[in-house]
Amino acid sequence: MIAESMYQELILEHYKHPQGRGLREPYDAEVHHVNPTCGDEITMRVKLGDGGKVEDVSYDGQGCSISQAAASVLHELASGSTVEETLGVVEEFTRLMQGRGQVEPDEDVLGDAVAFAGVAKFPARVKCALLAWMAYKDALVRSTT
Amino acid sequence: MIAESMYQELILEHYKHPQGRGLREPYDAEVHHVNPTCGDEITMRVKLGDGGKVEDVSYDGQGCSISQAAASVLHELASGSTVEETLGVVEEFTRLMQGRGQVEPDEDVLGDAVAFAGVAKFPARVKCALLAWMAYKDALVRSTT
Amino acid sequence: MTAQVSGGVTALDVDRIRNDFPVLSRELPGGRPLVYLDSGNSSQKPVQVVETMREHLSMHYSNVGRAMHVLGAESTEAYENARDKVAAFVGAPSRDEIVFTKNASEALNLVAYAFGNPAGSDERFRMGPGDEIVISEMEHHSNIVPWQLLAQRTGATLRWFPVTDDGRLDLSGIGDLVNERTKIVSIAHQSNVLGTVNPVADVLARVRDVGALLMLDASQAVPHHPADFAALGVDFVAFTGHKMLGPSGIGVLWGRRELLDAMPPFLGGGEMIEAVWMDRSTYAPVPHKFEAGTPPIVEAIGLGAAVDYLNAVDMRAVEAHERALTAYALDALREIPGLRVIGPTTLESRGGTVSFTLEGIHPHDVGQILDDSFGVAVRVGHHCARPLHLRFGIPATTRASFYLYNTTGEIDALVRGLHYVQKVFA
Amino acid sequence: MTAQVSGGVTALDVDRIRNDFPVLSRELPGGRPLVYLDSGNSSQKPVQVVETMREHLSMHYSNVGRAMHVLGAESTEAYENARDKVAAFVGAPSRDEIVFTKNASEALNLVAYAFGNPAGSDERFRMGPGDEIVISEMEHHSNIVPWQLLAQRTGATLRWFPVTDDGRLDLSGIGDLVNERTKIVSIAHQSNVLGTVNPVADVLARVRDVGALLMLDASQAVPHHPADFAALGVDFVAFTGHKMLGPSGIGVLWGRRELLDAMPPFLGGGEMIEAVWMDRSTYAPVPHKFEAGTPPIVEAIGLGAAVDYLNAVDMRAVEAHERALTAYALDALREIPGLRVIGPTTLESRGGTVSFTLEGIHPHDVGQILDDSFGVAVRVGHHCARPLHLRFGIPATTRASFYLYNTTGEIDALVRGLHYVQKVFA
Ligand SMILES: Cc1ncc(COP(=O)(O)O)c(C=O)c1O
Ligand SMILES: Cc1ncc(COP(=O)(O)O)c(C=O)c1O
Repeated sequence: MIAESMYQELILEHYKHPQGRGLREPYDAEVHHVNPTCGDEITMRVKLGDGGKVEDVSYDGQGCSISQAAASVLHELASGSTVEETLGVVEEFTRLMQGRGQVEPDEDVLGDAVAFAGVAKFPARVKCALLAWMAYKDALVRSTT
Repeated sequence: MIAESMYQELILEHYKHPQGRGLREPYDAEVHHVNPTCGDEITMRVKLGDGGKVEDVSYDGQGCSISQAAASVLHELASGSTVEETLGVVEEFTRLMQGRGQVEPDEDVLGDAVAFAGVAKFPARVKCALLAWMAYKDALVRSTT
Repeated sequence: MTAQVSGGVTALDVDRIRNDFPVLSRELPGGRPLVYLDSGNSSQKPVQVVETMREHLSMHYSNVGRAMHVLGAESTEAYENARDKVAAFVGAPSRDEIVFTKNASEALNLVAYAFGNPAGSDERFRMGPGDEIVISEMEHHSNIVPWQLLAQRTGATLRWFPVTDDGRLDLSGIGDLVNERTKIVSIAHQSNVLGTVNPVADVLARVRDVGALLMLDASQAVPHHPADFAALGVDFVAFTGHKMLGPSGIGVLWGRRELLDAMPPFLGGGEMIEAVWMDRSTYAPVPHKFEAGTPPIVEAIGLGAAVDYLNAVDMRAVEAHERALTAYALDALREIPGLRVIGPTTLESRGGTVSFTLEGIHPHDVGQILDDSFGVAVRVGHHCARPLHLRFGIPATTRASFYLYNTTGEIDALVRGLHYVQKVFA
Repeated sequence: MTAQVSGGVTALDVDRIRNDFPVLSRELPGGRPLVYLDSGNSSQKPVQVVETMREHLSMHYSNVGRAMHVLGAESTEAYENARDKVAAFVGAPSRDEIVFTKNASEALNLVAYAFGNPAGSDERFRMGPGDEIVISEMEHHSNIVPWQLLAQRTGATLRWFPVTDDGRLDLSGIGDLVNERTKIVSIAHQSNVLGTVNPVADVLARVRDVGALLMLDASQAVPHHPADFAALGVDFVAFTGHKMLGPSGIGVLWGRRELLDAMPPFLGGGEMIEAVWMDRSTYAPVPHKFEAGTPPIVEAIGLGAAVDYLNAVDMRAVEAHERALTAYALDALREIPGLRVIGPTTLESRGGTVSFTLEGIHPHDVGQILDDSFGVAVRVGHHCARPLHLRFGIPATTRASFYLYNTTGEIDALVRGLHYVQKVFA
């Protein structure tokens, strides 16, 4: 498999062994997002704690490995972090995905999520990678208002 | 001036010294044709005699040298000829003009009108060359019905 | 491959053909060879087409029709010759019935916009509440959305043929579906997902009974089979240059002259007029009436070169070659566990497009691993035919589509790739 | 020519530029050199554009957006990069406001079809009897006929600015002409016959007063002057690739995002959708909402290369060069007896397009003799602006139009040719 491959080991790992999958109680907000072009789906719950802490991100869904692995990576990055920190990551991830392969990813901010860099060249796949992340952003808004 | 030039001496001669120009009496039919794209105009009268003879073709008009010379050449070819003969010439001339430069003209049929062959490559000019000839055909129809 | 195939057609020489397509010998990043099985999406272009365009753009280019100088004459001649070539290629009764558009989608929209226009006067193109438009469940979005938009504009009703489980047009309800309220029926000649070739004559008979019009979306048919529009007997046909070795930016609408004459203009502008005043205009005869503005000049010329190329190969040989590849592929795919072909599994009335699902693996993943690991380019997703996928209860399929330059070796590569995909996701 | 011109812009090196356009060194039949003074009709293409297209078609081509393989990624990247380049070139606030069409005419029609669509819901695009559309008497047919057709479809009234004797937009009646019934005003930024550059700010002020929309037909402006759409402040701008060193088959609509979002779709089909069911669809965000079907992929990429070329030369240098040529031409033509310039005779607010009549000689004859005898390519006729010619009481004019590759020597050739024409017809 070539270097710039979309299918980094890490993505496959997360797809085959998703972290934190399953919907859990308690939660502050639940959202359901669908990608109408390819049918990928995700249900996501967010539980916030004191001091802007993200206590839990739980989810369930179906779709291609990219969309499902993205949810798993998100779970890892967000759980235990703060709302503010994760919003920064979401922003950087969105910038990377919408950069059409021309944006240099900031690895310090993205962590494992940098494995998705190869996706950015395929507009049709960008939505797969973003599905869970957009759902998360949406769920945050609903939790805090 | 190059060989395949549109401006054969003959066309210029006819333009500068139009044959049979001017509207004359008597006539069987008069028509007025306009080329809306370039504003060329022609008024044409036809007088038929016995045995399908064309006794006179008289005309007046304005426009570019091609449209005016075409009327003059037509006058020469048609006057004294028969309706049937001239319709054959009109048909061959139309075929040549609409052939986009790919039709070999039949010189025996066309006579002097073969000088217009170069026009066929310029769709925008084909209408100039055909104006008088279409008017003539129209006038014939009206004379005989 | 230079054997005789049936009917006196010489089989095409695929090695020689491949030499005309430099990209097919390209090495992809990582040293993978390219295995291009996505011609149903868009075909590659032979050097003959590319060089014709380059030469014209470099040395003979100018605007057409309106120009009266050497370059204008050369461009006009080349552009109009392309129209002659296309007309002859599809057996159009008249060259003036060939309207150049930017793609098949524009051609379909052009006809849809002819209906229900208050400025039009022909009864056949009047449309309002109570009138019906009929399409099918296997259509490409480009043969669905224009009719949805038309129905919205006019209040007419959109109806459709269902599709059977084995991917055929379900004609069982045609008597009710196509009736005296039907104004137009528009269906694919060949499905871009199933490969199904639809029974035009059967549909046409009913359409004529009720006095409606029949349009074919032949985007997937004209590139792959000999065409004879005059014999087909339908009213309109749309197809597109980029799927038949031509460049992007050029499509074709063919229509019966008498209908094209009766239709109101669609796009207004230069070249489509006869005379213009500030408050009104008269229009040029077809085909120019429907070609507003500077047309895709070099693109039409490129399409003409593509048609020359296909003629030289012989469309009967192209058809036979693809048929052989399809037989080979259907056989080979049958061996893969968990693979389900969506569409006809026999060669009867079907072309060289094979779509399938692999149990437990999303087509997006199939396609991307095939590309990543083996350079096998297939298309994955709903192929602009989402309703058809909904009909089969699946979000997406993987599609391999063949053309004159493909080989059985490439199908072997696909099969190897699919086995590998199953290993990765095991 | 490598002197400094005002404002710190380096003058362009016309000899070097001409080397990039092989056709300019072409020998026409009969040994004539080519003197191309018809760029207002369509420009020639530099090798950089032709080679970019050839390379893409040969080695990187595939359909865009939908494909998920190496070629699909390469084509999509190149196509979308072209959008970035065009957006930057015209100073568009957002790349998503750049819609690729097949030509300027399609862009103008796209906006015209947004009005009066019963399926649309935005008040600004509603249109019916009592509503008014305003254009001008100097418009190209492509900015007249779409609005005539719209008026016919909706019952709205079409009105227009008159033109003064010296070829300027007559704004004296603007208070009455543009009023609270006006929905849209659409005028040329620069006239393709007169060369006049219209006072956009003056018109815009009045358009804003009455709450209407302003569209510019910048087909003759974008190729010749630095552009800054954000600063211009209008609502829509149309322009076309083939007049700015790009290929045929590609045009551009720019529109304010918020308006593009509010408009109903125009052409329906693949790529412009979000989700499709048999009976309804949702649409992709702009710009894709307006790009149905396979777009002119290689043509957009070619236009991107054209924009790169123009940027490298510097549009300020292009503008200055044409200004110098126009000054030279206006002077030189003044010496020809019986020659009457139609349009401004000074450099104030005018571009490098000079139309004229020669007393007693029909423009068709002028153009053809210039071509036949000297290889001088000019355009003759009404230049798709018949109403403007009616306004001046003439059926046609001869038009010389200049671009970055033209020289004063070529204007000398034109003048020599005109003297000869007068001799032939003396
Ligand atoms: C002022 C103007 N508007 C519109 C057009 C139409 O452009 P296109 O032919 O590319 O549609 C032209 C050129 O022909 C033009 O000069
Ligand atoms: C069956 C069918 N119809 C219509 C189209 C649309 O063609 P285009 O994208 O050239 O408009 C396609 C291809 O995408 C197709 O496969």
